[in-house]
Amino acid sequence: MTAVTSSRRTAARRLSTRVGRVRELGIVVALALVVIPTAIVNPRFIQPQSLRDLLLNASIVALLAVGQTLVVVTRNVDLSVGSVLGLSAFLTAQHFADNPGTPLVLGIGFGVAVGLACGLLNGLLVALGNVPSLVVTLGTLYVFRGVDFALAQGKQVNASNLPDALLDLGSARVLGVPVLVLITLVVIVVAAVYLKSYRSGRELYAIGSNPEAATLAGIPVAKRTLTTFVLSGLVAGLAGALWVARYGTVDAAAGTGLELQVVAAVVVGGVAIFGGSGTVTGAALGALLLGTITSCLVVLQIPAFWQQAIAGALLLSAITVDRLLALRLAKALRTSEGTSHA
Amino acid sequence: MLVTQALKRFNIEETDVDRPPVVALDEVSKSFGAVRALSGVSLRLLPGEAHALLGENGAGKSTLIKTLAGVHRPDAGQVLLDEVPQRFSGPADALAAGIAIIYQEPTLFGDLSVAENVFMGRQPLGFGRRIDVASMHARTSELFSRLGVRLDPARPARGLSIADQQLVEIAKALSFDARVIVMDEPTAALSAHEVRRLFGVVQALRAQDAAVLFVSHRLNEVFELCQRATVLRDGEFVWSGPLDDETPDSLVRRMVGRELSQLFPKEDTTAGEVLLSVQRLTREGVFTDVSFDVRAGEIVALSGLVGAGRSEVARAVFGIDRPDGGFASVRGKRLKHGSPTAAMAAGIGFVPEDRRQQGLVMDASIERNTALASLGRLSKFGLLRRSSERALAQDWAVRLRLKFSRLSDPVGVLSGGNQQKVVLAKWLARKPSVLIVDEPTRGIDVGTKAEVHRLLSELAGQGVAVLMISSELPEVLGMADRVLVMHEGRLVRELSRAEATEERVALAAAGQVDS
Amino acid sequence: GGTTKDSAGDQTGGATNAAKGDPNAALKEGLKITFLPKQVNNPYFTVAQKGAEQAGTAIKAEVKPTGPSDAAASSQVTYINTAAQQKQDALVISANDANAVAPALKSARQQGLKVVTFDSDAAPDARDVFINQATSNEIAAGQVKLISEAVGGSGEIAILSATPNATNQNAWIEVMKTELAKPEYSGLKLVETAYGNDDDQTSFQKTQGLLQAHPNLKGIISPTTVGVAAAARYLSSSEYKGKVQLTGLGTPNQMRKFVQDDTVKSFALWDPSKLGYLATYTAAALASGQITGAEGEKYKAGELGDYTIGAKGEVVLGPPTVFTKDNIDKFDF
Amino acid sequence: MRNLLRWETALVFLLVVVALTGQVSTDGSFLSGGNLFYLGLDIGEIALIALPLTLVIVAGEIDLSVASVLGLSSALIGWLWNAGWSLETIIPTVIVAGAVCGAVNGLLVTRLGLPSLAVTIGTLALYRGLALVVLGDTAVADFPASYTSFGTTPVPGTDIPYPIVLAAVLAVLFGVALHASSFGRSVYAIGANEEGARFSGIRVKRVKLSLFVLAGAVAAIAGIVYTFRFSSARADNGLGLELAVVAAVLLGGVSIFGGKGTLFGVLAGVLLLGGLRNLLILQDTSTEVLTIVTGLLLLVSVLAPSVTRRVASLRKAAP
Ligand SMILES: Nc1ncnc2c1ncn2[C@@H]1O[C@H](COP(=O)(O)OP(=O)(O)OP(=O)(O)O)[C@@H](O)[C@H]1O
Ligand SMILES: Nc1ncnc2c1ncn2[C@@H]1O[C@H](COP(=O)(O)OP(=O)(O)OP(=O)(O)O)[C@@H](O)[C@H]1O
Ligand SMILES: [Mg+2]
Ligand SMILES: [Mg+2]
Repeated sequence: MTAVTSSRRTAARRLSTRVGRVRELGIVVALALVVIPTAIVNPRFIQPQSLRDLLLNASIVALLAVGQTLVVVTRNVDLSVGSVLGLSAFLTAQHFADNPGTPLVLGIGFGVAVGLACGLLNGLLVALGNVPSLVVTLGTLYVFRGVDFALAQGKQVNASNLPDALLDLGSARVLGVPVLVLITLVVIVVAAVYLKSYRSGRELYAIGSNPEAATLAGIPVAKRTLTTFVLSGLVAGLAGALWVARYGTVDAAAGTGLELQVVAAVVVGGVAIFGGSGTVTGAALGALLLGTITSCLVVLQIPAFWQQAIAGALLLSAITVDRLLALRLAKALRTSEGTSHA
Repeated sequence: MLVTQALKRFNIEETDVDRPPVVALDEVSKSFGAVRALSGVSLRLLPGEAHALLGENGAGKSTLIKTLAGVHRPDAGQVLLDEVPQRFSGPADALAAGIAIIYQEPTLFGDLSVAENVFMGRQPLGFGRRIDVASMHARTSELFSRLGVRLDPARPARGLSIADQQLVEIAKALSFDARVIVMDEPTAALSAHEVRRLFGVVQALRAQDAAVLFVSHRLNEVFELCQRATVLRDGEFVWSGPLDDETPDSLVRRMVGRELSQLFPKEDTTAGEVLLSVQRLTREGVFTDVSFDVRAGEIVALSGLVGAGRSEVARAVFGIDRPDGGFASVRGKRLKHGSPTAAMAAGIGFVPEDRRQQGLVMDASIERNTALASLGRLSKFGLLRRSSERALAQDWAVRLRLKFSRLSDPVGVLSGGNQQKVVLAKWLARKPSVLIVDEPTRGIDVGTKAEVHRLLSELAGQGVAVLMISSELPEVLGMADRVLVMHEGRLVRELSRAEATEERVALAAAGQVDS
Repeated sequence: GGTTKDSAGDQTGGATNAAKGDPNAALKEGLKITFLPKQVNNPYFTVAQKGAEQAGTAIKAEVKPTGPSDAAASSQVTYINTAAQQKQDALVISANDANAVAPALKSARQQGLKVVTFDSDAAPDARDVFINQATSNEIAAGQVKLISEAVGGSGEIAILSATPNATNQNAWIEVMKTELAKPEYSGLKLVETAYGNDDDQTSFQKTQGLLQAHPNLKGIISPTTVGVAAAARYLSSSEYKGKVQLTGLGTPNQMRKFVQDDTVKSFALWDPSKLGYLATYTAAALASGQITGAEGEKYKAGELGDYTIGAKGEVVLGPPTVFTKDNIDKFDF
Repeated sequence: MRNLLRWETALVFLLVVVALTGQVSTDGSFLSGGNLFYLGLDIGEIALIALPLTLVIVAGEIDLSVASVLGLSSALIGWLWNAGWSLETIIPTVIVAGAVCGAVNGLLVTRLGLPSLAVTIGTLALYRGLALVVLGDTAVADFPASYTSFGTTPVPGTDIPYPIVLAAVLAVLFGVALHASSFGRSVYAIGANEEGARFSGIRVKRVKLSLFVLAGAVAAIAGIVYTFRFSSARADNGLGLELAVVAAVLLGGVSIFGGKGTLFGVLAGVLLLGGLRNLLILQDTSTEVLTIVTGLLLLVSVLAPSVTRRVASLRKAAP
């Protein structure tokens, strides 16, 4: 009897730990399912240059998705990231253009600071006002973009006004890997370790899982919520600065509509939209998957008018498959565990 | 001299003034809008004692505890720790001061592992201040074994039964090594087995000079565990003193302020036709091959240890979960699987065990909650008649002696017991022919409990078939015409009213069948 | 039965201008002119707006720039209605959608507003005059010529356009196709048309896609300012630089860096500020009664000189400027 | 609940303020018949879509695909029109197509238990993509004047645009459904506590599915209105409208978490947003300011109740 129960229980444990991993694995498999056929049709798709491009394309959305994950895990959402990115990108570019001598790090730091300020505002409104973040950040989505427009006055900063050091950053590589991708990877790793292994990181999951209980457990909910928004803003600021490095041309509209892409990446990456579970790695992979799908459709020469519909359908199937997988595992968990009491 | 006078004033008996209290509340008052939940209540918790906090539903027990926990800030009066006044700005402060609380409603993080739930915010750290998962799991297992619980520390808390949740809460409180442990109805969802283990743990804590504040509506438990008690009535302090000279009756008198009649008045009825019949019902991994009948006029109790699968059977019968095999039928007509609507149409009413999640819409008003299961009956051409809705709620509020200020208040502001009454009202209003009640008196005070029992008995008398799931043995024995005992997902024993004794039920529940 | 396409008949009629223009009428002072670009905060229109304001100063008119922040087909309608409500004298507009603005423009004209479209036309019966930056033929043929020169007359080429619905883009693409069918371009093969939605990121990715999908691609035409800049930026930072040629319609400021580093040999554009300038002058001429929009009417547009209204009420600004390494530093817009 | 009621009062108050300042600062042209007609036209589609969306959000879900359904229905109109169908058959067909789109959303949400935010971000792309597939880059504009004039002329003898008449009729229907029927009660219960609703015998899945279907159908109706109003069927019609509608609903005091909100508040919210925009444009306020004001209004809508709560509790604390 005991032997049966305990073996059942270890099976259940294995399953439950696997549930978490399978999600990321699922995205990797989906990635393979997208990449391999494309590569067979067009071998150029897996040449170094185009792999680099895939990673580069995904890296900005992936960055935003990392920040977004922190927020979503706490049962909040930050819809203003596109606008924050836009504001930060424009101000960073403007700053470089106006002060040609600015050291690279300082200029990027400026962009990060802009993002941080926006995130702080979001965080203060959500945490102190104790109001739903979706509404607050939908509001600041408009406000930040409006401020961006007002500051830009229809102007544009072009590559020729930007320092070469910055533009080089957009295309530089270390051991064949683009620097932007490396920066993104560093951010992902730091965030992943933080969420997995630090008390305050775990507290974010607790908050998202049961906000009331989090307060009762003595978790400083407001402070943590504020922190996640600041971090999300900060990362969006960084992404803005990198956007400048990557695209070289910036006007006030940079990053418009990006928020839905980011939320989509996060969801595809297996982060529960109502908080409590999900990983930054998953979210970043989600961003990579979505970016890869877009590229594949072009490479496969799918007619332009079909591309958006197919991308949408693939996004839907990704979350559907993920859900079906989760349901199966839950059922397996139930039947393998049985009763837990003596 | 002064001290004695003060004590007199507060009705505190003199025997225990010799030791300084670890925690004390001094004339604490707290109001929510017009509701005065506490007015000038004092309490002294001594090191090494188990102290019972007693009172009817809505007397202010949970409010007092939340004040102690720093959740509520008192309007007047103060909380003293080692005789030093404290100003807790939140639960974190109380925790830091060594006060661990088990709240009335479980407060777990469903997505996190059981171990993380236990150690949230205090996870053991390893290299580079990273969480040491292995040692966290080991320490959780250790705590569980102290409580006699077999739960995988790595499993998520989501999906745990109410009882398991309660046990995790207890483990969490123990893990604090706190000087003061407050338990707000920790045993409400537990059966005798777990209660025994819990009491063993409490004795061990007392031996280490920790103070335990214990809330329960089960007086036998109070006498078994506690040395002293404090009684509240309508937010007012009534009495505090040692339990040695008290009897259950005397305590009840202090709580209610009047004499109570007999507690379990199940009248004998002649059982009629079979109304509810369950045949070979199976849900993989949860319960197997469950068959039984409930007749008109009968109260059948489903007994067993926590996690035996009783609630799951009820859920499957009512159509919340889909069974993998078997079926249930009402008056011989098979019920559609997975459809509460069909079950209701067939005349089943179901009072679920978790009133917060399943029983009520917390933000909605009392009247709306009462009407929620009767919407069809209250409307004409799909349009709702508000006057009938209000009349319905008014009627049931009076019949169940609901304590409320306005019917339009959200049900969430009611005390736990009064919320339970609203759930009952909601289902009784449908006049069901089969009523399934899962822990119908969980968190209900003695007076109301008698009331609920009288109601169930009355319903049976009117020919309703009642299936009652209860973890409280006296309730089961007092109310049931027949007792079905479940063990690990199977029906193992059926006992008639005459056969059912505390011992037999307990043995069957533990999986041992006597001859 | 019912209302079908066949039963509905032709609804469109040409611009009807009963009154005759008086070429000698003086330009009125203090005219109120609304300047309505496709989208405010778009650098191209910001430059055009400068030209419009210059013209406004020159003729002592009050030019009021306004407009939506998104380029959706219909967001301009509110602003057209507002201009009518404000009793402006004339409206200078670049239409997001030729048809979607038509009903509102017609109703505005009924209330006395003169309507001049520029850059992107509205339905002809909904406006008085259209200021065309250059004829579609000129633009498209020019683009084909530039790419042909850049790739040396033969090879695969692709087009990176803006949105699939952009009227002027689609007109140009059509002409490019006919142009490519000519014998002198028989070496060029158009392999794909991609859409970057006038968005940096998308244009960037679509460029990559084109290069991967077509290993033998020699050249890209991107007749949109956002697309050409994004494509240039991608090429300049990739291994395709110098191997794949690019031309298109871009502003000199955006493209300067890429012309200087040899990613792009040449590209073209008209001066948007002159476009705004001419449109505003034309609006003033209409509002002052100098012209009515009929074919053959002549008027003077300040420092740009004399213009004649052509067929269908069109005025052409002039051929686009081709920018190369040699001349690009003379321009600042 | 009482806080929300207060917010609706505040909305009405704000409306009056906007109307009066508008009237004074524009020398009477703001409340003139002509301008009100334009204002009505501008908010027509948003008002229409906001109605079912309110129910969806009260039920604790969200539908971000409404604007894409609008675009798809517009594209379908163009395509079928080009194929020689009569408008009398096109219109019901398109409404059914919209309902089908809504049903797809609803089925994915209810049958698979997927979060609606995720599902409708997906169908937002999918439906817009299908619109492009159907109509490509063409715009169909040759609709008969007898239909397009609905978008340019008021109801004879008044200044009321036809879309507003339609919206008003639907508003009454939706208002009754939400506030006076047992269906509406179920919607609130589902939004506030879905599990509790299920335990009360409410057919949660069916109710939710019907809400998504309604949202799809009404979005298609909005697409028809849009197409005829601009006399232009295009695949990109209504691009990005979803955020504006969600903003209006939230401004109206509907809780994004479900279970709270009134249709009256939403209508006031739509009117306030539209009125303010109209007024600001009339006064030549720049687009930047317009964008910022929209955002600030949203912030105020959520912060105001919370601030009043705090002030009230402070006042009580200090007697
Ligand atoms: N947050 C709140 N808002 C308004 N009223 C409240 C709130 N919390 C408690 N009350 C009211 O305060 C009174 C005391 O409630 P409390 O929960 O302390 O009772 P209790 O003694 O724990 O009852 P039970 O045995 O039913 O759990 C009740 O009338 C209750 O309605
Ligand atoms: N949603 C779920 N997922 C996985 N396991 C579950 C779920 N719900 C219950 N269980 C498990 O099923 C078993 C039976 O639980 P159930 O709630 O039916 O017990 P019970 O006999 O009613 O006890 P009590 O009502 O006292 O908690 C328990 O082991 C519980 O952990
Ligand atoms: Mg209580
Ligand atoms: Mg149970």
